[in-house]
Order: sequence, then structure tokens, then C-alpha cells
Amino acid sequence: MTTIEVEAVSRWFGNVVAVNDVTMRIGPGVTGLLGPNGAGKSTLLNMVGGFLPPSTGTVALDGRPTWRDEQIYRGVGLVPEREGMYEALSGAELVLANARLHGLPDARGAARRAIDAVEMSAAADRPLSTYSKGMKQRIKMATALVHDPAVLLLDEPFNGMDPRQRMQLMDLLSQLGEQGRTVLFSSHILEEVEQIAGSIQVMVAGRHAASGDFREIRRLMTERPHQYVVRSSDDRALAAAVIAGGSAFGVELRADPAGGGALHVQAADVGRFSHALPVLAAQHGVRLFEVAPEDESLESVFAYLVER
Amino acid sequence: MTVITTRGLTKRYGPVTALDDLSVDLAPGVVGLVGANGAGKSTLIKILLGLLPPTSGTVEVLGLDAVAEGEAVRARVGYMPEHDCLPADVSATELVVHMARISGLPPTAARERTADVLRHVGLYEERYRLIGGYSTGMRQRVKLAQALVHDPDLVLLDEPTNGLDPAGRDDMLGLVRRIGADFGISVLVTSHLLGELERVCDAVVVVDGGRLLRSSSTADATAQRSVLAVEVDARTGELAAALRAAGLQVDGDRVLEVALRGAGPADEPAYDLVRDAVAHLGIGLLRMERRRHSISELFRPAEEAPGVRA
Amino acid sequence: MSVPDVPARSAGVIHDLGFRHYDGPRLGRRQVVRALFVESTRGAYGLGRSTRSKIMPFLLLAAVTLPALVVAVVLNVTGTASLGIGYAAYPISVLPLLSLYVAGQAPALVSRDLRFRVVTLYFSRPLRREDYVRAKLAALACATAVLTCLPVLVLYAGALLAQLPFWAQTRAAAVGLLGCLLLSMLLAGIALVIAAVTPRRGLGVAAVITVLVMLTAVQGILQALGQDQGNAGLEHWSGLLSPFTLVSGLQRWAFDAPLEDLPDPPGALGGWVYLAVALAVLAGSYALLVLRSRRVSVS
Amino acid sequence: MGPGAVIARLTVSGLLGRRRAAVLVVLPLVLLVLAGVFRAVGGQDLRTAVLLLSTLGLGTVVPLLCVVVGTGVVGPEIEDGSILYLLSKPLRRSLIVLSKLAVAVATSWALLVPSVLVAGVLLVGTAQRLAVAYALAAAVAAVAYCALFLLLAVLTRNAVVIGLLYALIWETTIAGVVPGARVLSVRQWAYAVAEAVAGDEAVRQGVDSDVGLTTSIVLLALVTGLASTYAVRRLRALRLGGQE
Repeated sequence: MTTIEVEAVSRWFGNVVAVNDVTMRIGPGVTGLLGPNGAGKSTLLNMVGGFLPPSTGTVALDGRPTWRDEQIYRGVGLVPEREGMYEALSGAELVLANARLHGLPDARGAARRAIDAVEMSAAADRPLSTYSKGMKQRIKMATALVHDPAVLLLDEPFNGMDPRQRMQLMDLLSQLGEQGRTVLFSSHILEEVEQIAGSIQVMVAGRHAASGDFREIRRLMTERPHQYVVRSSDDRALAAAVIAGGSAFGVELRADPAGGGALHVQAADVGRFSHALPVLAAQHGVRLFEVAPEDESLESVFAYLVER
Repeated sequence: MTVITTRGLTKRYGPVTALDDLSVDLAPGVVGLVGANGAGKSTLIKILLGLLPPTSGTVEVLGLDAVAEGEAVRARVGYMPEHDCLPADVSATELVVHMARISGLPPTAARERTADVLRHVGLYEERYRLIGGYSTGMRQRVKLAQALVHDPDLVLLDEPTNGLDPAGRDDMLGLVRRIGADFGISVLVTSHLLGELERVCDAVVVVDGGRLLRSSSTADATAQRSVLAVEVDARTGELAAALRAAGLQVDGDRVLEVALRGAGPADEPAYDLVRDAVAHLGIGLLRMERRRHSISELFRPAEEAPGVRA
Repeated sequence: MSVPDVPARSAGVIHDLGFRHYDGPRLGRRQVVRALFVESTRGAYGLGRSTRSKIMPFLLLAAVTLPALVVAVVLNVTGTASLGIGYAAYPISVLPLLSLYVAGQAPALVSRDLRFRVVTLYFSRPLRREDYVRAKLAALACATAVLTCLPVLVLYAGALLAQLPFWAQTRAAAVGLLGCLLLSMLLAGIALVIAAVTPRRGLGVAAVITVLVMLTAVQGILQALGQDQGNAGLEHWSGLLSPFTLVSGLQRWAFDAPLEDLPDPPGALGGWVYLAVALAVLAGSYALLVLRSRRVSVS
Repeated sequence: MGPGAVIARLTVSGLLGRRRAAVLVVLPLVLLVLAGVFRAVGGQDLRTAVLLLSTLGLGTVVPLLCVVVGTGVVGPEIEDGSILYLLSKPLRRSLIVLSKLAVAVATSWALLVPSVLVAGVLLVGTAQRLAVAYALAAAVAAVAYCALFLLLAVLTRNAVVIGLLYALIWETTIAGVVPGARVLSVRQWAYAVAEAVAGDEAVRQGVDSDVGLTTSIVLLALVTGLASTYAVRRLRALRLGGQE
């Protein structure tokens, strides 16, 4: 059971500030490090992995700084984003080599168990150069799991994977989280993180924008001014009612590119609006076909978190 | 008039069959080519560009035989590769002007069209910086620009949103939409991030293991499923109970999935029942939309997908 | 009262900035290849590329031309009767710098397209693979020709300014320049064939330098051995091994250029063999490059 | 199989790519072929043998081969990021550098020592112990060169070009012009070793060096030691990722 402690950490390259005064504690379970491209996720992951010294502040595992201390890798597994691996070897040979580099007593057994855990036993003996992106990703996972680490760091593990491969990797990460390991992975795609990350740490432009359980953050986000799209049997009447009701400060009737129209509502307070809408619709006998938040995308969520 | 026509198109690399007897007719507009990694998407694109001879079958692009008249096809087609293909030590303008010249544009036209097309893809003053320092999003825009600069009749975009974050993805999809709609250029776009194809394409071709799974307009492919997804901000259990009491079939815990009878929206009772139940309980309606039958169901392992597979 | 019709001042107009189609002329294969040739030649001197890539080429150009300038100036100042160094002998005297240039630029022209997979953009256009090869070969040959011919021209200018006998100097300079052109083509061919094998720039440079340095070293040693052993055949045929001595041999044989300490093709037949080998190297490198470009898969 | 051996095996799999192996084999081959030609043409005398072994052998083949091997044992792994599999292990960085240096030295010895020995014997048999002298000199030079070029590969991405500039420009033209530069040239130290081993007749024929034997040995050891320790320090602080 290891905790990652990041205390007031900043990191800059020349005058480009990649990570700006970030403090977070990451305990066991699956944590998603979320943020748009260039938010500083990789830089932070590299510092946690001991490959980049923080410009200020400290990055430690259970109190032990990670920079320039190779002993931390007894308990840390790394899955890099880059695909560089010893292509001439086969998957099994690479995982076995990693096991031996860790000096494991039963290297062969550990390697076999790691390959089974990522379901790569069938193709393990083929050379890595013939592997697809998904297979390479799973072998990278095996190399990071072979010494049964307490901490697992994954940089954009889902990049370029199709849904099938992604679903398998998600199940694997969830299992690892349940085994009590501290799994920290970075991603810039909301859908992936939402399904498996118990808690998320959100970074935007190097700043620590939000942290905590994913649903908490979703709920926090609903108190902000919100764009909503509504389709109903009588948009014009509903628009009038909503404005009269006072729970929205802007309504716009816009034609859909795919035909038909929709009501775009700028809700002042989502709580009041979401309560008022069904009541108003019922009172005016307007049938609601669709009610959906319009700016669910990660970018707008974080843009909001930054402006706050 | 079809943009792309293939008949019995097959491509084998030794034991591996990349394309297996594929016959499609793609009309002008934005067509999505969907498939898992290794489903034969890139092989098809190489054959369309006349860079790879098929094992058997015929392929016609813009009325030209891609095998015999490959050069003529490549003159009228733009191609945006999936992988990175940009040199690091030149600027975007320099590269796109050069590629325009290689597509046969005279110098002045090459410069003017480059400036124009870089504006359309959203590259402004960064176009003069060296590509080595570009972000993923900017690199994708340069790749798109070089595919458009010589005013092709058809562009082949191989996973244009790969590696982009949500904002970048929305911009790119908007661009792909504009190419089809405003620029009047037919588009074949491949992807495996499925939600986006629904928003952009007029028609969808689904391939798996080199075989044609389905080819239909987007409307059919994402025919709205007969389920209404409802999300409220409190007392979801009570809402579910109320809806079941009103005779609706409901499952799911945080997001309720209310089964619809599939009849037209006019005489579907569920809408009003949900509206009144929520109003009666005095809770907030966060979301209510028909769960679009997203193409991803096609890819969930057969036994899990709820009977949607065509 | 009717409103006087206001004279139409310059009626404001909002232009449609939409995507404009192009229906102007589309150039043919020849102009496309010329465009690639011009761009690659400029690229070989870093023009149109980052400033960092301009340093090495221009540094070498200066290093190659400086000695010639010094000779020319000394010639005019001291008014000595003859040019210290013959035009034909000049390229050999700066052999390491020429080798370094082609070793540095060949990967920049070819390996760069392989490493960043820019070839995909080229071959997904109506550009034929052999046209790509022709353009790149011609580009490196021209770029190297600038490097080899400039100092010779400087010497020639110096000689004329010093009122050395015009016809003799012109003839010698012409022979020198001809040699430079042939040498540039040979070096370009050899360097590109080697650089095209690997996308790694560092390895490409190392491989080209290794081949050129080894060829020259081996030729020198064999020639020395031939002289020691009095084995004229070995001494003169050793010239075939290195592009530099191939060219100087031809200059001696065809125009009996003043290159006493360099191998001289033996007998009447020797010259033709030298010529045949030179042409074989050029044709061979072209064929190998086309073969390599065929095997490059797009995407 | 201990960690050191595993690192060696991974390094070899990265080093001997098809194309790099071709360059490595060509170099000693040229030396052997030439020795054969010399023998056929009757170049048995000492002077030409010294000429071939010192200029072509120690002067060209040894440095060029060591540039490719020295940078090849670590450069490719840093460039494509696979060095991470070594760095993310509880291994002392010195073990990583020493294992890689061992692979570089072993590879260069395997390619250089036998070919120089055979070439020497082909030329002058066992006269003046010439073959052994140059084989030993090549071996000693290879150690220093590999350590230097390995350090270069850890320091910079274009280690090969800089290595070539040192081997081809510094040690030949500049060393020729500037006597002082000879003191700092690995080749001169190697010549000193050859001079010590070879017979007096050979020394008169040109097997000599501007640097004394003891100084050469000390400098060779110093360069190898310093280069390796500095490589360890740089590898420990090797920064991966971030906004490069």
C-alpha cells in the first residue's frame, strides 16, 4: 500500500511552466490524471517516476523522494507512452529480461504470470516487431507488473487503441486497483476515465484544477452556468415559459443541421433549471423529447474549472 | 455518380487476408470507414491511391481505374496519413507550398492556395514556425492542409482525430464536416473513435477482418435505439419505481434506461410519464435523451451486444 | 419628395472567403520533378530550412574556398608566374571537406524523408518513384558541384587578374571544372545510395564517411605499394578504387592534366576502362536508388 | 543470468541491427583483403606492412569501428526510449554503463584483434612481433575509443557525427598540423604501445609515437575511467520526457 505525495511541485523548461504549484496525494486504487493535451500530465508522471527532478517542491513515495534513487523501482512499474522497445526480442523474452533485471528469485514464473495477467500467452513467443499497437501495450503492462509493484504509472495507455482493446485494458486496470495497488494513469479522453477511475486529479495548463471522486466533481460542475439543449413538441412555448420562470438568462432557437429545431438554454443555476423545466413543460402540456447538457466535453469542463 | 466503387476487392499478404471480397459503392459526401485496428482500413486506402495492387477484384476512384490509372487518381485525390509524416526542420507554409508544387500547381497558385488553406484549417501565425515544435493538434491540421491545397475532388483522411484531446477533436470534426458540406469535396474518413463518426458522416461503411459488415447511411447505422436514458440529480430509485409503476420497463442504476415501444415520437407515452414523474417528485432532470444506437455496439464482443448486430 | 438617389459611393462588399476551387493550369511531370529538384538543391544548403541546418554547408563552402582565395591573392600580390596548385588538383587537396559535405547532406536529402516518412506525402501524389530519385540525385550533384567548382573559379579569376596567359589558364580551368562536375555526380551517387539504406541520420553520415575514407585510404596504400614494388599495373589501376582518383585519372588520360603524383590510366585502353567504371558507378547508383524507392511502402 | 548479463544481451540485440552489422563487418574485411593483395603482390617488406597497419588499421578501421560500436551500445536505446526498461530498475547506473562498455569492447575486440593479427601475419609473418604489437595497440585503443564514444552517445543525439569529426579531423589533419594535438590523440597512445612491443627494426621503420609508453598507458586508463564515470553520472541524471 503506497501513497504518492506531491508537495507544492512546479517544473519549468526555460520560461515555459509545465507544472505550476501542484499538491496532491494519491492512494491505492485507480486514479485518473485527466487534462487536455499540454496540461502537464506527462511532466508530472515523469517526476513521480523519478525521471525528471521538480524545479521546486518534492515528489515522494511514502516520504521517499523519487528523483535519482533507483531503489524506488522495486515497488514501481512504468508503462511509457513511447513505443520504443527491443523489437528484436519476443514478448516473452522482454518480460523475462525485465524480471531478471529486478533480480526476482523465480524470474521465469513471474514472467509467465505477468504475461498470463495481460492475456498475451498465445502471442508471447512472436518477435515484438510483428505486434499490433494493442499487443505492444499489453506487453508493456506485463513488463511493469512482473515484479508485483505497489505503484503502477501509465502514460496515455489508451492512445490509439480501438474499443475492443480499450475495454480489455480497462478491466485489467480495475482488477489491479482492486488488488490494492496505486494505479495512476494519464488520459485526455473523458469517456475512458469516467468508467474506471475511482478518483481523478484534473490538470489544466499546469495547474491542479480539481481532485476527488469523479461523481463529486461532476456534481460540483453542475452548479456552474450551463449550456443545455432541449427538444420538445413546442419549443417556442417552452422558451417563453423558461424565460418567464426566471431560471435561465438566455434562450436561443436554433435550427439543427440535421433538420428540425432545438432550444439552446443558458441556465443560470443548473439546479433550479433542472427542477423547473419538467414542471413548466407539464404545466404548458409540452412534451419533452430530449434534455441534454451541451458542453460536457473535457475542455469546457476544465476551462470552467480554470476560470473559477 | 459514385465516388468510389469496388467489386470483389481482395488483398492477401501471404496467409493474412487484409481485404476479403469487398464490394462497396460510396456516394459523394462524407463517408465514414469504421473498423477495429487491423480491420483493413489502411490497406483499402493504399489500394484506392493506386499504391498497392489488389490480389483480385476491381476498384474505381472518381471514375478512374485505380490500378491502371493510379497517377491520374493521385492527381485528383488528397491523402492525410494516420501516422506522423511531417519533417521537423521546415515551417508549415514551406512544406505545404512544396507539396502543392509536387501536385502540379504553378508557384504563384501554390503560394496563394497554401495561405488560403492554412487559414481554413485554423493555422494562423504558427504557420511560419518550424513544424518540430508543433502540438499534435497543429500537426494534424498541417497534414489536412497538404491534402486540400491542390483542390482535390476526394480526400482520404486516415484517423484524423488520433491523439487529439476533446477540443482538438471537435475542431477537426467540424473541419471534416465543412470539407464535405462547404468545400464540396467528397471525404472518406476512417476512425475507431466511434462517437465522432455519427456526428460527421452521411454514410458509414463498417469493415471487420477485411470483410464488409454493413454499409448504410448514418441515419440507419445510428437509428435511435428504442431506449430513453434518464439522469436525475436525486432520488433516482424512487423515479425508477414510479416509472415501473406506470407500466414502463426500466433498468440501470445511476442512469435509468427506459424501454420505448419504438413507435414514432408522437404517440410514445414514456416522454410524458417521465416528465410528470420528475415534476411530481420535485427533483432535477439533468439529462433525458434517446440512447443513440452508437456504432460501438457493433464492436462489443458479440455475446454482450444486446442483439443489435446487423 | 423623392429621395435623391445617392451616387453609388464605392459600394462596400463582403467577399466570400469560402474555399475557392482551382481551375487554373496544372503542370506536367517535368515541372513537378523540377520543383522537387530545386527545393532539394536549396535544402542541401539549408535554404528554406532551419538556420541550424545552414551552418555546416556554408562552413564547408567557406573552408573549401578560402585556400583558393589565398592562392589567388598571393598570386596577384607577389606576381609569381604560375598558379601554385593546378585546377585539376584542387578537389583532391580538400578531399576530407568534400567527403564531410556529401556525408552530411545525403542523409538530409534522403534519410530525412524516410525517418519522418515524408515519402508517404510524395508517393501519394502523381510523382513517380524514379522521378523522385532523379530529382534527389541531380540536387546533391548540383549542390556538390557548387562546392567543388567555386574554388576553381576563384583560382581562375585570380589567374586572369594576374595576367597569366589567358588561353592556357582557360583550358586548364575548363579541364578542372569538367573534373569537378564528374566528381560531384560520383560523390552524389555513392552518398545517396548509402544514405537511403537507413532512416537514422547519424548512421547514414557514419556509413558514407566510412566508405569514402576507406576507398581513398585503400587506393592510396595500393598506389604506394605499386610504386614501392615497381608494379606499375597495381599503381595505375588503383585509381579505379576512389572517385577522386577516377576523375584525376581521366583528366590525365584525356587532357594530360598536370597531376604527376596521381595514377594515370595505363595505355590507350586504360582511359576507356576508367570511363566505363565511372559511368558504371553513376548508372549503378541510380538503379540501386530506384530499387530502394520501389521497396519503400507508403504509410 | 545476472542483471549485468541481461543488460548485455539487451544491448547486443539493439546493437547488431542488420545495417549496423554490415558497416562493422566491412571495416576489418577491407583490412584483411588489402593484406591479402599485398601478400599476393609480394609486398613482404616491413615498411609497407607498417604503412598498412598504422594508417589504415589503427588510423581508420579502429576509430571508425569504435564510433559505430561505442555509440551503438546506448544511442539507439536513448533515441527510441527503450533505455527506460533499464533505468526503471533497481540497478546501479554504474552496472548499466559497465555492462554496455563491456559489450562495446568485446564486440570491437572480436572484430579488430583477430583481423589485425591475421593481416600482420599475412604481411610479415611473425617478424619483429609486428602483428602482435598492432593487435595489442588496436585492443588498447578500442577500449579508450569505446568509453569516449559511449559517453558522447549519452551526452548528445548526434554523437556519431561528433565522434567522426574527432576520429577523422582531430586525429589526422589537426594532429598533423598541431603537434600539441597529438598528445591528446588516442591513436598516438596506441602507437606507443605498439612501439613498446614491436622489435627495434620495426621501430626504425616507423612504428613510433610522440608520446612515451608510461604516459600513454596512464592517459589511456585515465580517459577510459573518466569517460565511464562521467557517463554514469549523466545516465543517473538522464531526463526523459518533459517538453523537449
